[in-house]
Amino acid sequence: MSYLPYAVAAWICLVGIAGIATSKNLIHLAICLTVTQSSSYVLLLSVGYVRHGKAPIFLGTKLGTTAVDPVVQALTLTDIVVSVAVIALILALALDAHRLSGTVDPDHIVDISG
Amino acid sequence: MLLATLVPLQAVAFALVALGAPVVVLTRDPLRQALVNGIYGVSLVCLFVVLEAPDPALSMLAVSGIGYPLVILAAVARVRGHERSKDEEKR
Amino acid sequence: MSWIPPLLVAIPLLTSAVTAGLDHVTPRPVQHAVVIAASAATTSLAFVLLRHAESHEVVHWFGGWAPRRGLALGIDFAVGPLAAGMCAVIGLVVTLALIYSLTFMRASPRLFDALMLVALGAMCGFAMSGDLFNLFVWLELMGAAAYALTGFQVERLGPVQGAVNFAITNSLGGYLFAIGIALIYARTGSLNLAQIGNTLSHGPAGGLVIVAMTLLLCGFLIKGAVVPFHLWAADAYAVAPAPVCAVLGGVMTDIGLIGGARLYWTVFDAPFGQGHAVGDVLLWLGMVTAVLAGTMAFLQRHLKRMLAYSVVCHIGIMLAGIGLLNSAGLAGAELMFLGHALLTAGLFFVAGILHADHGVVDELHLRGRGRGCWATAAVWFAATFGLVGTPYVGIYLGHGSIDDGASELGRGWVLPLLWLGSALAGGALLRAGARIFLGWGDSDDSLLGKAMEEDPLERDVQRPLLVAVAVTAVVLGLAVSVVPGLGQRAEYAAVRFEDRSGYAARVLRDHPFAATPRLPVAIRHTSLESLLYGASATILALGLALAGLYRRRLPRAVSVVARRALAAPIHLLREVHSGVVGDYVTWVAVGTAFVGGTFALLLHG
Amino acid sequence: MSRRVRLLLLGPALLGLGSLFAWAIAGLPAFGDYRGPYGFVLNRLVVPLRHTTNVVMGVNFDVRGIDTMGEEFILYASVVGVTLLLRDETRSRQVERRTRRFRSDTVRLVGVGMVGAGLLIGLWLMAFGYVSPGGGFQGGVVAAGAIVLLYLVGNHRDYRPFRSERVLDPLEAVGTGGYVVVGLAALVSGAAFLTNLFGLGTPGLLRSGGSIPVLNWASAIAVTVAMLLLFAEFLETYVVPLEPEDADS
Repeated sequence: MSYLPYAVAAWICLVGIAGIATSKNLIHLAICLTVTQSSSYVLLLSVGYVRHGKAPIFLGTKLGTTAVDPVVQALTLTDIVVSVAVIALILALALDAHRLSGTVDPDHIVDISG
Repeated sequence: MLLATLVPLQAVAFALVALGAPVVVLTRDPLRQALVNGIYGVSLVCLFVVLEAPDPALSMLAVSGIGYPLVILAAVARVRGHERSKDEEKR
Repeated sequence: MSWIPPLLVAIPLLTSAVTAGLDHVTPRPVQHAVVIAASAATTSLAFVLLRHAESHEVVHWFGGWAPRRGLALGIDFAVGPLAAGMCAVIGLVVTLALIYSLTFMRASPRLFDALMLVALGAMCGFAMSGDLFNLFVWLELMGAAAYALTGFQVERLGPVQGAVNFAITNSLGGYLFAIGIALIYARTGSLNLAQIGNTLSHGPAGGLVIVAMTLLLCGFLIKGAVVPFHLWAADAYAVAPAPVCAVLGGVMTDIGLIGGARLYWTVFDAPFGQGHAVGDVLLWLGMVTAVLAGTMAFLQRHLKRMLAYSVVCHIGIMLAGIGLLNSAGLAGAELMFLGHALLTAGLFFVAGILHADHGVVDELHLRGRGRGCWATAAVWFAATFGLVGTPYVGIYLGHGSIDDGASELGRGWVLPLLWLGSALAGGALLRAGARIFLGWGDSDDSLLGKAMEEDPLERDVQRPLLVAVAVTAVVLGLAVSVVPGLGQRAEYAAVRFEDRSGYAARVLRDHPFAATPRLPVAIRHTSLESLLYGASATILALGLALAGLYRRRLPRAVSVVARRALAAPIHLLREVHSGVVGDYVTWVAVGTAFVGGTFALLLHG
Repeated sequence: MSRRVRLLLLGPALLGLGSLFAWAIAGLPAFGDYRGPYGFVLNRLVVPLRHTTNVVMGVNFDVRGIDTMGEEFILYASVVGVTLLLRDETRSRQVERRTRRFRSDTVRLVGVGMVGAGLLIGLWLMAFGYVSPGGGFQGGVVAAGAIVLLYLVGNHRDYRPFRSERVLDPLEAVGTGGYVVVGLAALVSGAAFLTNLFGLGTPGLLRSGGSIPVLNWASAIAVTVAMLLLFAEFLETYVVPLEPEDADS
């Protein structure tokens, strides 16, 4: 039995969270966020993989050939679009933070607390 | 056996991705990180291909080759630009 | 009537796209009219849907992909009375906020309306969806709209900080949720909630399901701002413009909780419904949230930040109601949601009026400056009493129902803590009201921390309109406890919501609906216990407010002891709410690990 | 909270999360042993029922079409949000910085060639997405990237129509709104929202899949325009000082 692929996904997720939590630059942080999100693609696609399965595109292959799960691929596509949307928003916020406070260090853009 | 059912190619792709993630996170300079992130993106693309997922692979390729770099580089450039113009003002 | 559910999403989204597209050619008044009309139409359709959902399960399979032999293929919106009621309230609050912003946000960029409509459509979709991944899509959509709405007043750092913290913690929550989806999909091979529940009802649950549940629930609890995931909420709601706060604080936070309840009752009741472990974890989280956020509310001087903590406090009470896992508890959470959404929106509207009048929303700076504004003062105090749970006003009925649920379960000890939380938050709001509108109390108080700078707002607002909107929201919110028949209908909705196998049969196999019982049209009675608790919470809130106002006149011995006992914990609390996103992300990790560990200990073996 | 305290909390938390993940993984079917059923049922149904040979796109634009509608709107909301967030930034930089650009003819020629190639690839991905790998999103990103390249290698005038909000905003509405309109059309005709109403055509050809191509094109337009707006917003009036000539000016 092989669990390596799932372990890779979990590893990426943890590494990403560690990166976000310790980041000193919002741009760096946004990229770490996409790394964290990439763990969900890896997990989804690994889950839907079938041994000796072909891609779920039946152009030139007969219907009924063993193919991998198409749903996880559709979900991954949506997930990737989400990641672009989120990174754009966070980078825009980072630029605003920089304009207003002269820094992109999330530890130093604190205006309110307590 | 951990690797018994993995086709060697898949094992390599998974290993590359697993190595790539910490490198991206540990690269603290955003400009270099953007580059490293691009390479990480390509390793994800390879992984998707060996997992028989051409559509997500294309999508990832488009995003990590065009989408991410353009916004990240623009953001980095603007932040640096601000800093530079501020320096000029000081002078 | 199954054509209504998709419209609740399609109307606001299409209108949003069209207004943004024609932005350069439409005159502003036309644009506003169209946007408000779309929002009002969505609200009215939601009310029509509510009528039908009472006697049917309104199921809409997108693309006509109905299940085949009990196997779900497409995505469904499955609407019972609870989901329809949620949509109606969401629509109402958004419509009120849009009317309010007609004059309040006059200088705002034009795309503001478009984003509000996106948020409306996303929230309606989230309330109705019966598909796990579809829930994620709506969650991300409402997030994307909300981050920008929070941070778009980009003249000051505060809004940017709030939006950054909001965006990063909530995105992370979304990703945890996505991992949970992948795990569940691996186990069950399905994304439809009803079908996942059916699959999980056979066979052992195991670690996979427990961890998946942890990730999915934590994803929603982050959106729902439950301790320790609540930290972003205070930063975000303190800085967003008042009408945005009304929508985010009034309905968007609560919706995360309802999502969690839906997940439990369609999916995880199947493997874990035998014991009460899941419910107990939620119950404890709820209690801690209520008391902690109540305390934090009392320590604020910035009105909107105070309101943000008050929102979190009530979220805790609602979560406790959900965690009781019985129909009375859930019905209580529903009724509280109704009252809380409208009253909180009303209070944010008043805060906005004060901001427009005086340029600040700081309690101490505003001391005595609200004298003579009787309408706003009345709205503020009425809404506050409604939120404390004074007998037969506002959230009282909901709180009473939660009380019944707790007693039914033999967990009567929950009640004092929950009432303490609402008394603390209410006491803070009363204190602020008395200081601002009556000029009572000292003009300085070191307990409340330092002032936050605020942008003065443009002054030429049409005040009557703002007041009218606030009055409408608060009157509707106060009435929740005395509308005849509402309590019984909420209870009926809860019973249907918690009937997992019935829901699955109706969704997947199109089973006919059992006849609806005839529901009485009378005010629901609450127990004597609730009446006493409600009354004492009101008295406690008044006492706390007075103590806060005249802290210096307390007997010396009392104040010294209080300072010794409380100074350290208060300092610690303030330290934790640091405003730094790295800390918040750490707390997300800690919280998720803690919740998961607790589930593992309680459910395994 | 100091960084040290944060790290002290983070370490055990990640350890806990890691053990949770490990516990979950132990319950997963081994890699390659997945047994469905959802995806495999769709693998058998989508081609005969919808005549789209690319099942992933069939899932995206038909079976789970409402997800993709949400996805288009996430991108749309992000674009609107970024426009709102950066409006001050751009307002304060109305004065366009003049920088020298690539003047060498060969560089420009290569650039123009790349622009053309990128556009062609993008269009190809869009057009054949539901037959072979590709689709509206991928094609849209590539096409938008190619157009931005035009901005980098060409001069501003070539690029101007592609960043004018007066042109792009209505197009974005056509894309995202068009998706909803296709869904509503089905609803009006009495079927469920987003029901596939058009003729299904022959599998493997461009005229296949009924409303799938329509939705595919709608999302292709939406994505291309959204990406252009995003890039424009980030690059707007501020010329990226990456050119070496600019460094010493």
